[in-house]
Amino acid sequence: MLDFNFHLEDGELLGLIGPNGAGKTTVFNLITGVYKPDEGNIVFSGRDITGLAPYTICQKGIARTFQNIRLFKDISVLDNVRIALHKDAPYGLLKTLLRTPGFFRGEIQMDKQAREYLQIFSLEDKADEIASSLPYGEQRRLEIARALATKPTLLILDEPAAGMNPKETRELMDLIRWIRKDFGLSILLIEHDMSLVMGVCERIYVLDYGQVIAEGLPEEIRRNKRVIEAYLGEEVG
Amino acid sequence: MRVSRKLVLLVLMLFALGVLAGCSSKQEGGDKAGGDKAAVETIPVGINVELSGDLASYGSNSRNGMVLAIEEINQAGGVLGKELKAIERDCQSKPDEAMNNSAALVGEKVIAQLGPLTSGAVAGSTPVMMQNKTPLIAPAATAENVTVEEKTGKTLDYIFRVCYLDADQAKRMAEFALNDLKVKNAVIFGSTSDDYAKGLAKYFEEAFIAGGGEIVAKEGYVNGDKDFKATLTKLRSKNPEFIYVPGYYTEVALLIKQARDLDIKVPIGGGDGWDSPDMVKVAGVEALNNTYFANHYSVEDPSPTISSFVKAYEAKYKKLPDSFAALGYDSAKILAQAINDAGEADPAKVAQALAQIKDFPGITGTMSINEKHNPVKKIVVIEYKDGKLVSR
Amino acid sequence: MEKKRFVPRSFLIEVLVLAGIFTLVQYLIVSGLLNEYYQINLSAMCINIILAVSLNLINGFTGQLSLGHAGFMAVGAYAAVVVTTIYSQSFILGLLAACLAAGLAGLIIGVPTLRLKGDYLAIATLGFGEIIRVILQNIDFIGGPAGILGIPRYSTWPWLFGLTIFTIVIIANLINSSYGRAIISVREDEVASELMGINTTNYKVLAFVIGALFAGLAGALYAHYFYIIKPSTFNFLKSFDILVIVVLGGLGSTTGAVIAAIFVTMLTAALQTFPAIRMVLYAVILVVVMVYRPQGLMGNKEWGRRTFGRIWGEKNEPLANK
Amino acid sequence: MLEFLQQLINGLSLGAIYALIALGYTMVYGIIMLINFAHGDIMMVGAYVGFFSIAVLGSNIFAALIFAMLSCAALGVLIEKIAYKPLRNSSRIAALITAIGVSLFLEYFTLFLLTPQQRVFPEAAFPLHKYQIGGLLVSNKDIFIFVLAVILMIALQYIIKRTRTGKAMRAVSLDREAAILMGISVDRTISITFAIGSSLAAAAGVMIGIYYNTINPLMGIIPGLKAFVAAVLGGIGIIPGAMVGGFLMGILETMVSGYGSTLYRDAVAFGVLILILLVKPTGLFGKDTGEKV
Repeated sequence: MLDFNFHLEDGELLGLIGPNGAGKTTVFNLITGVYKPDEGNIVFSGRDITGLAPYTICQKGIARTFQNIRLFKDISVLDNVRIALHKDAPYGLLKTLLRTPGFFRGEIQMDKQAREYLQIFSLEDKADEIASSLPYGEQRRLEIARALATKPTLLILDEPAAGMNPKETRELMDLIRWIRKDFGLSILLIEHDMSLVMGVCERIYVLDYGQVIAEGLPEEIRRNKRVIEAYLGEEVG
Repeated sequence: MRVSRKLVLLVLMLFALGVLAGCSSKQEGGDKAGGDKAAVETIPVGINVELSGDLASYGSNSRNGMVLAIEEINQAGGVLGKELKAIERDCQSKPDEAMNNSAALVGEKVIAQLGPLTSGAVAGSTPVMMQNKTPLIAPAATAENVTVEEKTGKTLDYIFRVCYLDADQAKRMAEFALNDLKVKNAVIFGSTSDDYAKGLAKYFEEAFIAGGGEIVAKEGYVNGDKDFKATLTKLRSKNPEFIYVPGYYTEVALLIKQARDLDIKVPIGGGDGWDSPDMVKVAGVEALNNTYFANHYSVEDPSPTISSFVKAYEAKYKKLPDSFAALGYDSAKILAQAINDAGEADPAKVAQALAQIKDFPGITGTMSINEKHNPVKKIVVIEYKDGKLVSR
Repeated sequence: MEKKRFVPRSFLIEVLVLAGIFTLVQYLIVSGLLNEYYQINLSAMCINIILAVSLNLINGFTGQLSLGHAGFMAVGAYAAVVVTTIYSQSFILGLLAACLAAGLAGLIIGVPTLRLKGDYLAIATLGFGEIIRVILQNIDFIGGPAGILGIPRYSTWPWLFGLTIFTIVIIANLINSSYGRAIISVREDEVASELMGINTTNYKVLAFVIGALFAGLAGALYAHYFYIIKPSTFNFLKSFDILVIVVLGGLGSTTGAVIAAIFVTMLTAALQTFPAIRMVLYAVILVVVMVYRPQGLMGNKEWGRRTFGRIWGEKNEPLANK
Repeated sequence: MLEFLQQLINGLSLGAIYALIALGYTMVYGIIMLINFAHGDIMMVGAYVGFFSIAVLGSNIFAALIFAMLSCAALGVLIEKIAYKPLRNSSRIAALITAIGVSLFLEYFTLFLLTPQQRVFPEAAFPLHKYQIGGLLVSNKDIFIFVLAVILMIALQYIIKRTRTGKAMRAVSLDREAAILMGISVDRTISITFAIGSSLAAAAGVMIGIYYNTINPLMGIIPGLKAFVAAVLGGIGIIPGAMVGGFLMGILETMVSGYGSTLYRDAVAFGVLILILLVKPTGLFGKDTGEKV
């Protein structure tokens, strides 16, 4: 259903847009290993990651958020982030069961790291709250914090601004730019909110019926006829 | 939602109340024999049998026999001028529960424990009874090692039984098949999920081969099975002259019926697990012709002791007693005699008296307790003939 | 952040309380004040606690519905008894054999079946439990359906109490760690967990093996307390009994599992005085508790976190769950 | 060959009973995702109702069958209202434990009320006739059970595919929220599902009574478990899956007893189930929907 070809430069902030059902989320699912492509390859940092299990792909440096938030609902905000830190857990199973001093050092270290991530997203005060009790916008931010905690080199954001008000969206835009600079990573973004995409993305792919119909700088996309027909027409026009 | 939850509670409470009411009224009925004269001193007797779980139907029959015996004893003036008081527990067909119950019963200072039925559950109770020097009378535990220590073969001082051993009844049946029915080969098709039937199968095979016969096939079923046709179809092709079916009547009756349905006409034999009025009802008169089983007694025996027992049991429980009921009855009666012999209600003394019992006239035969605490008594072979039990 | 003490005061208090309980009971047993009946129920309580806490790791924390716990208990019981009774080795060797055998069985069963989800996993584990029972029933070396009799009673109060605490501590230690959080994330959202770099299959198997291992331990203790084991003791209804304890206590609450194990053991003992309607009352109580408290007695909350979770002094922080 | 065909006949009769029980399991599961462990015990109650209406009221076999089906339909609805409905929004495992509770209640309340003794179905209610067809033995009971099972299954298929009620059931099973929006009464649909499922179980109970002659309060446990396995084998929640699973289970068990050993029959049944699940994790007819991300 998808015939798709695109690339992403190191440190780039790339946008992916397209009308509903264009296959944007499917692209994300293919990259992160949730679905396996029928043919073709996915190459990341020079290595073929096609068909790998999602957790391996994550360990190789790709992290994502979800269109319909998928937090670990019944546990604390802090634990949500700490789970993302687990792949680099600083102690082994034996130390865990025996509670050696190394375990406590590791726990303190993880705790500190997790709180740092929360701080970035101004969630440090909510560390002990249950994830599902947060307001919507904060849940979105927590999801990004969690994804960031896996220390990715590529961060994939699936409609991060969905359900946010304009003010929150503006703050999010600043945050995304800042994250990219500060953590030195590439970001791939799916978004409906045009102002966000046009505002932060350096390059944009437009997807329709599983095909790339346009590619270029935000300005070029804005003027592209096919794009306007397929998608922007109603909204911008 | 709230309303429906309240409804739930209401309905459940009603159920619980109904059950409790039913139960207490039942107990009243049960205790009547002793209840009228509350002032009379009582001797507590523990009944620890299978009232739930796989063996519930056998356990409850045995319990009925015990309770009937205790009532009769009390009506006849009790023992040593005191009445026997039954304390019932359900061992759920599990060894650990049997043990737990024994501990509770010993805590209530029972003079002895009657039950459980199966050898496994008795083995669970045994250590507690031994430690507390309180006798246990097993009505129907037929395995070899019930009354002796597993490793040393030493007789256990406080464990007794009133039934014969599996080895003896299997041997009796093997000899009967070889000598009376004059068969030369046999197949064994018994339950493999309980030790009782498995033991019988083993002993039968040994005795049958020792007597010059040949076992042409061995098959098994699992307790609770209802369909035996697959295996019977297979056995039919072996053309056996005799089929030995060790197991309980719940399965055996169906098995015989299905065998006859499949036109297997050869004689079929088994052990005391067969004994039940249900055999004829389930298998049918015709199917049961040419079947034989070793048993403790015959419910149609005309002797006055047996017929009065059968009548009393039928009057109280509206059904005929099976072997388990008779053995339960005997275990309570033999206990009463031992208490009388001992002259005082002391568990250890009663155990000594039990070991000395000679020629006790039980429903299941006249028995004497031997040095291994097993009863020495006759084993009858019963033939089903047109729905009637004929002793052979 | 406050610098933690290596041995905080709360830990010392817990150790004192536990030691106190232990000594008191030990005194009552030695002096003969606690009769056989109470001793049996106390022992059954310890065994039930181990079973419930270990099943809770699989069903409550990992969120994988397993209905085959009695099977692992059986493997442990038989392994231990073969070592101690048939080969006359020491109890410690028997316990080790039990854990090893049950853990191995957990691994062999867990690896293929844990790919299944929900009810399919439930029926597959139930099936394996029954297969274990049927196999045991057909091995004459270990007594077939009659089982093994004359097992020495090695499970004394110090063993039972010690190993119960050991089980709770180990499982609480596991849960309150990064590994435990990984295990809980599988329950919360398997897909998200996988995408956060967690090899969910590994953690499911890990929890399953540890759960099985402790079930085996409980089996060994059971066998060496009740003198006799037979395959029919470990049928699927036994697995249901353990599951009932876990759900009554509250899935994902070790405290709940412990409390429910104590409660159910006492309830069963108390109901014995009504032999005829024991099971009816038990069923009614079960339904009423579930209808009124479907989340179990404890939900997924914990009590006495200080008591067990941080035997070597853990800092004050919320558990992985509420 | 002749023996094989004979075994096949044995297997089909057994399978018909499993299939009928499995259908109820699957219907209930399909609609509220509950493994109704009490289902086997509803079958037991059906067998007892059938027994009493023949033995006490002296009705004929068909009247007994219908009476049993109606009573169990009512019982099923009652159980759902009392025990399962309050838990509809709770965790599924809580509902599962409740089902176990209901199952224990039915077993032991019957045991308390009617004693643990087995009852014997009066032979006269359905006298046996044997037919010899080319060396094969077939009885009128075999034929009766098989034909009745097939008729009931066809009737069920008709109800589900062709009637309004059936459409409502399918709608609720697919998406309860959407069904409510479409104006379907979910409560009513669930009640009907329980009624139909339970009455099928009752039919199976009466059949067991006729076929095997004896019934007892704990008779529902093992066939219930086997039927559940059959339902999972076919893909739980899927009606044709339950039928095929039931027959498959019956034939499998018969063949293992006939050509292998009864001792390992249950182990083989579960073994086959596990193998099938490993190859096809949602059963033979199950659709692997996969999770939406």
